[in-house]
Order: sequence, then C-alpha cells, then structure tokens
Amino acid sequence: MTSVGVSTPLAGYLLVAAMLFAIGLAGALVRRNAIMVLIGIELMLNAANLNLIAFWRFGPHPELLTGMMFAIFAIAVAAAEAAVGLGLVIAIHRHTNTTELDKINRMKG
Amino acid sequence: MSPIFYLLAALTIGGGLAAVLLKYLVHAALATTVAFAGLALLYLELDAQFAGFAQILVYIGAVAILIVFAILLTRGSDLPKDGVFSRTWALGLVIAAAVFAVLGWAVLQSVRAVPQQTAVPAVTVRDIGNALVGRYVLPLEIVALLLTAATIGAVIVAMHEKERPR
Amino acid sequence: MQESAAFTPQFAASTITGILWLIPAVPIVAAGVIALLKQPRRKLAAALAIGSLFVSLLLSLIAFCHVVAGWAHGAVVREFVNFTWLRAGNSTVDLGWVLDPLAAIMLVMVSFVGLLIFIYSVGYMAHDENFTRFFCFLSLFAGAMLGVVISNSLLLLFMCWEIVGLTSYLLIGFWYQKPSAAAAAKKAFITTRVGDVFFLLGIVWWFSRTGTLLFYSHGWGSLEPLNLAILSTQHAALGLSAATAIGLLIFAGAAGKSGQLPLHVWLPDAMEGPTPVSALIHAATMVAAGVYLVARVYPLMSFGAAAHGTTVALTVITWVGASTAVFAALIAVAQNDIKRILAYSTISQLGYMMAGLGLGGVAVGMFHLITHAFFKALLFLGAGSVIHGCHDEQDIRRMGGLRADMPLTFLTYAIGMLALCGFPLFFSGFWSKDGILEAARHWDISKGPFILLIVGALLTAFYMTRQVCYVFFGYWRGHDPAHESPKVMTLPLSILAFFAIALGVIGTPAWPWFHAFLENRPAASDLHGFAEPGLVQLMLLSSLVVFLGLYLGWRLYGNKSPKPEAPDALEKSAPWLWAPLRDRLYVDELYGFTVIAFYAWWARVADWLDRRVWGGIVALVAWLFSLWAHFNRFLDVNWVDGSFDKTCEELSSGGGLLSRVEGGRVQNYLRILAAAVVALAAILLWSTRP
Amino acid sequence: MANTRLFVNLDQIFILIRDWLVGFLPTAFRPAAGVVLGAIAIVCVFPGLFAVVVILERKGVGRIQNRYGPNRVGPFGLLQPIADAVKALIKEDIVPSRADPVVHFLAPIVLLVTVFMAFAVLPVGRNMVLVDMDAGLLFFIAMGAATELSVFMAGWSSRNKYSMLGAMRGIAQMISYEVVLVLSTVSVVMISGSLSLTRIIAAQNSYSGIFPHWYIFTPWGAAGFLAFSIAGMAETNRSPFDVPEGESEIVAGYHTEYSGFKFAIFFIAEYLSMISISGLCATLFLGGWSAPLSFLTFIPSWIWFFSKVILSLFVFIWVRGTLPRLRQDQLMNFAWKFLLPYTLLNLLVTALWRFMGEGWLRWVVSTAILAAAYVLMGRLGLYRKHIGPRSYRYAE
Repeated sequence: MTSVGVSTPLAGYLLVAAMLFAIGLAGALVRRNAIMVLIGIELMLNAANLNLIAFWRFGPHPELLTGMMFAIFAIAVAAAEAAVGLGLVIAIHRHTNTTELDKINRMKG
Repeated sequence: MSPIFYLLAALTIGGGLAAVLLKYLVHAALATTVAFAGLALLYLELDAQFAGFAQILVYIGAVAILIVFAILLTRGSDLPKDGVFSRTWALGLVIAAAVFAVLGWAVLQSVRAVPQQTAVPAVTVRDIGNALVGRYVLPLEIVALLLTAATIGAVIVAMHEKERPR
Repeated sequence: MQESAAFTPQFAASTITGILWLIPAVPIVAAGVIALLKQPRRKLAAALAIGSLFVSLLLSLIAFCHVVAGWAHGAVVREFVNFTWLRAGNSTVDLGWVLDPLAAIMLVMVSFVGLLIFIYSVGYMAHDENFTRFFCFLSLFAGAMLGVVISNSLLLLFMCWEIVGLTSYLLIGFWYQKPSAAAAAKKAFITTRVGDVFFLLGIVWWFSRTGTLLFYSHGWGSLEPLNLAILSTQHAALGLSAATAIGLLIFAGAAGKSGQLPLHVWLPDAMEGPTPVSALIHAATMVAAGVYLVARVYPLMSFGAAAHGTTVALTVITWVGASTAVFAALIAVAQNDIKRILAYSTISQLGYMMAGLGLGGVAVGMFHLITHAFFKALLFLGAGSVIHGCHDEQDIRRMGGLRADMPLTFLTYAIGMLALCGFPLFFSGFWSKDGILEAARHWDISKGPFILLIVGALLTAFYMTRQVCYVFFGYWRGHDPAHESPKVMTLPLSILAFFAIALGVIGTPAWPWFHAFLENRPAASDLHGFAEPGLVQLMLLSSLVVFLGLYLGWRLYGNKSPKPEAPDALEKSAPWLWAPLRDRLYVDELYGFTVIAFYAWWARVADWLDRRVWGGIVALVAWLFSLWAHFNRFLDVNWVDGSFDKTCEELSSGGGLLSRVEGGRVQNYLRILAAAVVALAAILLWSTRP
Repeated sequence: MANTRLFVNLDQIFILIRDWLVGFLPTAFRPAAGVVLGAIAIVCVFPGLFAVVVILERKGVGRIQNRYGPNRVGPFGLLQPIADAVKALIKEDIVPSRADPVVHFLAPIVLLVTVFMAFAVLPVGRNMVLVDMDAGLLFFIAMGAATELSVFMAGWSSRNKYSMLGAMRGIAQMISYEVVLVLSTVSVVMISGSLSLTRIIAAQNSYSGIFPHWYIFTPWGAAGFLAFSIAGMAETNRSPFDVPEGESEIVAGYHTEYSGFKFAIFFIAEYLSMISISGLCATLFLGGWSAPLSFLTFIPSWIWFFSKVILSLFVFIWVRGTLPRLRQDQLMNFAWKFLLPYTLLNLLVTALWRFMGEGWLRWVVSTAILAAAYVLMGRLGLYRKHIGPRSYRYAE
C-alpha cells in the first residue's frame, strides 16, 4: 500500500485525475481542431469527476452522497455542454467551412 | 493500491494520451471512449456503481456518438493539410505540464492530512434515488431544465438557417 | 391566524359554498383563454364563452337550490368563506364570498340572462370580424358581474365592480372605429368614475371605522349589528351619522353605475355598443349592479330605522329614484332611436328599483330588478333583432309594419313592451311595479314619490306604445324589405318572453314567494293578500294609468305611419313640450356649461401657467446654464483637450499592443487562463505551505 | 415431501452443479471460479439458443412466406445452423484495402463483448444470475448503448458509403429508440422501486388467486410493454426497423464490408442482442422466471424463463414476416412524435397509479388516460404531415 511514497489510495486517484486533467488541457491547447478542443475539455471534466468520486469514497461522510451527487450532476451538465458545443462547431463549420481554431478569429460573419 | 487500479489507471491515461496524440479525429474520438471506459471502471473500483454505469451510458452511449457525428458532419474524418497540432504546441505543452506539476504538488502536499479510510460505504441505488428526489431535488430540476434548454439550443444552433421570410 | 393559513378558507358551510368562487372564475378563465385565441377561431371562442357561462349557470342553480332547500327547512341561509388577502401591520384586509338568498337569486338571473344573450350574440355578431374579442369581453364581463354578486367583501365587490366598468368601457367602444362609439365609451367610463370616487371614499371611511370590509363574519362583519351600531353612533358633518354618510357615498357609486339622476348621461350614449351588450350590460345586469349594491348594504342604509320608518339615506335614495323614474321617462317620449328610447326607459326603471329599495326594502326593489332584467333584455334583444332585420337601421321613423315581416320578433317584443308598461295581471312587470307603488303608498313622509311614480307609469306606457306603433304598425318606410332573424336569435327571445310573463307569479300579493324568500320568512299562498285595505284600489288605479298611457299612445301614433321627415305627432300638438324633451332636458348642455367649461377654463389656466410662469423660470435657468457652458467650453478647448488628446494617443497605442492578446484565438485565451491558474495555485500553495 | 424436494433440486440443478464443481477448489478461489463457470455457461448456452433461433426463423419465415425453408442439412434441415457456422469459419476474411484495419478489426469484437456483457445481469432462473447488481438495469442499458459505438466503428472503418450510411442510420435509430426503451423501463423501476433485475422479478413473483402479478397485467405495464417491444425491435435493427441494413437500399448496411467469421460475429451479435432484449422484456414485464399460474410453480424456473424468451423471439420472427420496412423518416418521426410522448405520458400514469393506492379507481383512470391518449394521438397523427398513414412515392 505504501509504494512510491503514497500514503492513501486517495492520492493515487487524485494523481490519475491530475494527469488526465493535464492531458485534456494539453489536448485543448495543442490541437488545431475545435472538436479536439472539446474532447480535451471533456477529458478535463472527467478528471474532475474522478476527483469528486474519489473524495466521496474516501471522505468522512460517504453516506451523505455529496461528491457522488456532484459527479452525477456534472455528468449531466457535461452532456449538455457537449451537445451545445458540438452544435456550435457544426454551425461554425457551416458558416466558415472550417473547424480549425486558428482560422476562426473573426467576429464579422 | 491494487494491480487492478494500476491497470485501469494505465488504460485511462493511455486512452487520454492516445486521444490527444492520434492524427485522425475519429481515432482520437475512439481513444477518448477508451479513456471514458477506463474512468467508468475506476468508478466501479471506487464502489460508485451508479456513477460508473451512468458514465458508460452518458459518455460512451451519447457523448462519444455526438462527437463522431460532429466529426462526420464537419468532414473532420480527413487529415488536414497543414498538420494537426497548432504552431505554438510547445507553449501549450509547457502550460499543461505546469498545471500537472502544480496539481501533483498540491496532491502530494495535502494527502498527508487525509486519514486512511477504506470501509466500503453502504450506499445503494435506492439511496441515490432518494437523495436525488429528496435533498437534491432542486439541482435535479435545474439540471433537467438545463438539459432541455441545451437540447433546444443545440438544435437551433445547428439547424440550417432558413431563408429570411419576405 | 397564522401567516401560513392566510389563504385557507376560515369557514366553509357546504360544498357549494366552498366552490362558489368557481362561478365567476370559470368565465374569467374562459375569457383569458379566448384572449389567446386567433381571430379566426370563432366557433371555439363562442363555444368556450357559452360553455363556461353554462357551467356557471349550473353551479348557480345548484347554489340556488341549496339556499331554497335551507330556507324551506326554516334555516337562515347565509354561508360565507373568508380569507386574508393583505396584511399590513396589525390590520388585515380580508376577502370572501357569501351565499345568501339575495346572491342566489342574482346569480341565477345574471348567468341565465347572460347565457341567453351569449347565444343571441352568436347570431347578432356573426359577421363581425372581431367576434372572438367580443366573446372575450363578454365572458370577462359575466365573470366579473358574478364576482360582484357573490363577494362578501366591499373591497372584492369594488374590484369586480371596476372590472365590470372596464368591460363596459371596452364593449361600448367595441366598434372603436366609430368616433361616436369611442366618445361614448369615454363618457361612460368617466361618468361612472365620478360615482366610483365617492364609493371608494365610502369604502375607505368604512374600513377606517370598522377595520373590516367583510359584510358577514360571525358577528364581526361590517354589516352585522355590532359594527353598524358603532357606525351609527359616530357623527360626521351636517348632523349626519357616519353610517348615513357612508351609505350616501356608497349610494353615489351605485347611482353612477345605475344611471341615477345627475349621473345618468352616459347610459343613453352607451347604446353605441353592439345591441347584445346593451341588453346584457346596459339593461339587465351591470346597471342593476348599483341597485344590487344598495340592496347588499341595505342593513347599513336602514340601520336605526323603526319598524316602518325610514332613514336619511333611504329617503335620499327614494327621492333620487322617483325623480329619475319620471325624468328619464319624460325624455324617452321624444326620442327617435329605438335603442335610445329603451335606454331612457332603463334609466327610468332603475329609478323605480331604487325607489323600491328606499320605500319598501330589499325584496320590493330586487323583485323589480329581476323582472326588469328579463323583460328589458327581451326588449333590447328584440330591438337588436329589429335592427338586424332592418339592415342596421335604428331610427324608428324609418321602420314600420314589421308586424308582418317579423312575426316572432313582434310577438315577443309586444310581450316585453306590455311587461314594461305593467299591463295588468298577466305580466311580471305589473306585479313588481305594483309592489313599488304599494310601498310608496304606505310611505309616511311624503306622497311625492307615489305621485311621481304613477306619472312615470303613465309615461312609460305612452312612450312604449309610441315606439311599438312606429316600429311594428303602419307600413314599411325603410329601403330594403326587412327579414326575420335567425333561430339562434329568436330562440332566446322566446325564452325571455316566457319568463317576462311567468316571473310575475312568484311575487303576487297572494303568494309573495320572492319577498318571503329574500326576507327569510316562510312563504304562504293566501288569497287574503289581496284583501289588504287599498290594495285592490291601487291595482285598479295603476291599471287605469297603464290603459290611459296605451290609449294616448295609440291615439297619437297608432297605424299612422307618418313620413320620416314629418314632425312628430306630439310635436305638432305641443311643440313647447317637445323641444326640451327631444334635447334630453338639456342635461348634457348643462354639464357642458358647468363642469366641462370649468375644466376647460382650468386647463387654460394651467396652460398659461405652464407657458408663462414655469416656462419663464425654465428659460431663465437655461440661459444661466448656457452662460456657464460657454465658460466651460472655453476651458475645455484650451486646457483640457490638449492634455486629453495626448493621453488618448498613448492609450490607443497601448491598446494596440494589448489587442494582440485578444486575437479571437480561443486557445490563446485558454493558455492564458491555464497559466494564470498555475500562477495563482503556486502562490496559494507557497503561502500556505507548512 | 420427496416430491417437493425433487422439484426444488430440479429448479436449482445448475446451482448445485456449479457448487459441486467449485467444491474441488480451495476456498479462496471459489467465488471467482463460480463467476467464471457462470460466464462459461452464458457463452455456451446463448449461442446455442442463437442456433435454435436461426433455424426457427428461417423455417418460420419460410412458412409465413409459403415456402419450405431449409430442409436439406440433417433431419428437417435442423443442422443448417451448424453448416452455416462451418461455412462462415472457412470463408476468406476480406478487408478492403482502404479500410482502417485496426478499427475494422475491433468493431465486431467490441460489439460481441458488449452484447455478451448484458447477459451478466439477466436472471435466467431462481438464484441464477451471474452478477446480482444493485444497478443491474442501468448496466444492461449502458451495455446496450455501448453497442452503438461498434456500429459506428464498423461503418466508418469500412470506407464504404453504404457502410457509412448504414451506420449513420443505425446510430440515429438506436439513439432515438433507446430513449423510448429507457423511459418505458423507468415505469417498472418506479413501481418496483429497484434497478436490480432480481428484485424486479421478486416484486412480480406473487399471485392473486392463480393469476400472477406481472406488470404487463396493469394498464401502464401493458402500455410500457408495447413501447418496450417496439423500441426493442428497433434497437436490435429487426424488421420492420431494419433500415440500417436494408438489403434493397444499401446492400447490407454497416457490415457490408465484412465477410467470413467477422460477418458471422455481427450475425451472432444481432441475434444475441435480440435474445437479451427478449430476456429483459420477460424480466421487466412478464415476471422473469416466475410461473404464469400459481399451480405451475413446480416447473423449474429456468424453463419458464426460456419459454418466455422463445415466445418473444417468435413474436420477433412473426413481425418480421408480416410487416414491410419503414422509411427512415417515418421511423424517426414515429419514435420522437408518437412513442416518446406516449411513453412520457405512461410515466405520468405510472406515478398516478403509484399514488392513487389500491382500488378499482386507479385501474379505470389509468386505462382511460392511456387509451384516450392512444386514440387521440393516433387520430391527430392522421392530420399531421409526418406521422400520418404510410404513403409511398415511387420513382417516376
């Protein structure tokens, strides 16, 4: 249990979440395509959810379900976010004929 | 830390990395699905059965499908001519690394204070249901409203612009 | 009572009383729904309005039966539900509804007559493009009127009263394209407003004295002896008690709505509205609301009177009512517009009702109200049928001979006319009018009202005969031949005609069921009711008067069919009488010379003040400011601008530098965001490290 | 007494066999070994059932279409499935040269795995469930949702426009009908108060007189059963909802470019998902493994379960032989404009049912609401553009 200086299982989950968050952020930052940015954001949201669930599991009052509920609501909200985001991407694509973020920098239609 | 945890962590991180690195958008989306699945399994490992299944249902069953649909509708399944990474990719990588460093540091700094606690919480789906329509009924309603609004909004945003009526 | 229980009814005596609020609510909701309909949904609108009122009628009948059943068992039925509406400091404003004989009778009458008129309107308004709007207003009116009837709180009554006034305004001005209709609507609204101001004053005064506006509330209501005793012992100005003063103020409101003498001018003009409106609002129900109001607060009016005595308030009501009766009847003699004659007749009959209330109490006045509602609605609808059949002609001189063309209309109209004249024995109008005359005969203070009312009866018979002769007898003087109206219009006429005859049965001296019901006495059928000294003589006298009026009318106008341009028969024989009557006794002109002239003068004064006095001050101030502005401009141009321009140049170049960050590139923003988060987190962690 | 014992043993015979087999192992491995045995049983039994269904379908449709069906291999053609399997195994596995090899390879595997996974929570008899999950129903639905992705993978990776079209149609259809499917199960969850399939069966496993308390015998249950069956047919791409693989339009839909054993996997997966949907349908509305009449309880529970599944599969086949295929727009309009509102209404009716308490009134009220809504929506549909009576335009 006490490998690599980690004292509780919680830290392992948190580190995985941090790594996933960083990966998602990197994806959002380095890719050109708007859809990839959205994927990156989804990954970040999921990392946050993992944190929430882990905190719920190892927190002092799991029976209160706070973290769990937070995660479930976050999943629902993330679904809404994905729908709207992808809808926007499709609309932008129809308008500018591209989904590459570098090329979408004008407010004027 | 069980081997299963390491396996699932590797699956999740691997999926995420593949998602960011793969050239084809569809491949990236499928790799994201792997990451989602890994996360769902991690939830199960954390005794959060309901959240895990909800994750599969929502992310693999809906969000991933949405993403691939969006990819196909924006002709994203072909490779772009001038590379998939933006010109300033190095800067992005540095910032992501910095974020990870700060997060990791924070985790390692603070988990010492957390007591070790491994008793499996006795939480059933019924409890979750009761909590959803009990303590959390207001957020539930708000999320329902949000989902409705988002659905309508997404449809309207993505709909073909009609000819202006004369 | 706790805050949480604010809207729970305090007391519900029976199921029907508990759901009594549905009676006005259903038509109001229907009105709301109709308001949302598109114009072409005519059938749906009509069906909604008629259906909702039908529901109200059913509920009203249930309520009526409930009250009658309770009364038959010897109980005094007065059930009410109250709830708290507002709370300010220690005082609460309660609202509520009440079910008692008075309300029950009125409910049935309003919803029944209203339903018939709704049905009639389907035919009458069939070609109007604003059909749905019309039914929306009608429904709203019906709901509000029913609200007036059931309210147990003066405030709730006032609210509904005002909605009723509003719908009256809307419906008079329904054809707002016509300038005359728009003007008539305004006139009606403003004139009734005069009365309503007094009414509101009365309400406020009453509330300040008793602390409640509920009529009945287990001994604490404002119409119950405890509070009335308080009121009658307090003194207002001119030696009147507070009770009397409040009663007179409320009567002023009632006079405005019911077109009593000084405030009657709006009612004839209100005939600009569609005929069903005239029938429903300005004959049968709304104008009767004033009478109903007086009947409702009758305990206030009569408090402190001896057994057959009277009070100051009742005396005033009596005199106003009796004078109105004669005054309006006089004017009606010389009018040529079919609806206008009926309008003046309505004013006159309202005067009878008021006089009846003042002389004989609630039952006498209310009985005339109910019978009048039926036969006057009948007359108006008949007039509407005539107008419809004569292609929107309203001048009786251009009609004639319709007896043959419109037999059913003629028959029903004749029944209505005879009922209005008080034709002996067979018509309801006779019995109700006779009740009033009987009460006037017994009035101890003066025989004036009795004489006035007898004269009114004579005039009534006369002008109605004149009208009928013009319209139905002689030969046709219009352009296109007239035609009978559709069934949907004649059916309500027939039903109303039936009631115009039959209703008399319940109020004869031999079987005063109606009076007993309203006064909570057991009803008994007893032919000895006729044996009261003087009663038969009175009946003979009034019959004689009616026959005289009929004879005079027939003598002057019967079967003559004069040319439309020819002078009236009466004009030929008595021009000195004719001219003032034709010009409505110059009341409008009187108001023009006094009230309106005063306002015009006052407006001119205000205008002058605005232009000269205030305008001068404003100009002076403006001049001063402009002086100051010139000075500032000098400073600006020379000192401020120079330095400011320099600053702006610097800012603009700096902004150009910064704008590269805001390049519209989402990822740039994200990068900066993430970097900032890292920096902040680092600072946080660094500062809180152990 | 001995008689009863015999029936109990017969009922639990598979459990007894498993326990006997597991008994040979050390205690520590016993639970895991039990699960493995159960999984093996599932992997063996249901493909066997698949073979039965295939022969049933081919002969059944043959009879419906007035022909013989397979009758050469074995007695009455009963060995036809085996011949088919052998044929599929020895055929050449062709992968298009421009296809995406990895995804093309993974698609059938993902499909088969997710389909098999769903069986894990299905109780096939008393005490006979591989994993008795607290959220079993959710798991089942989640697995059903995951199959959509494999459809997409198959369609996209083939680089064939028919495959892509088939996949898009399939996903659109499956997502649409999944909503209905889930919502129609929610009413069952509302009444039984549990997502666990064993508990749902337990809630139905009681009798009034001789009649069982199955949910199909309630107004909302009947309506839910109807919606569930229709959505289940669409979810498994069965006729009349087989637009994604409509032979006459787009060759074979998303598995156009599959051959040999991979094609066989798609085939198996389709029938397995049919079986699993039938199983879920039986579980939710037909009392699972419980007997249909109280005096029949002595017959082993797993026999009841499988008879219900086969009956339901027969209905699938029957419908396929009877109804023509819908057009894509008709199919979507039907899902979103008729089924979905109706299912939502059914939810409301279920809630009403739940709160009206015992008595005949709730029967009358819910039946009246559902019937009135059905007639009304159907009637209104006649006047609407999109869900009116079916009309066909022919190419000119």
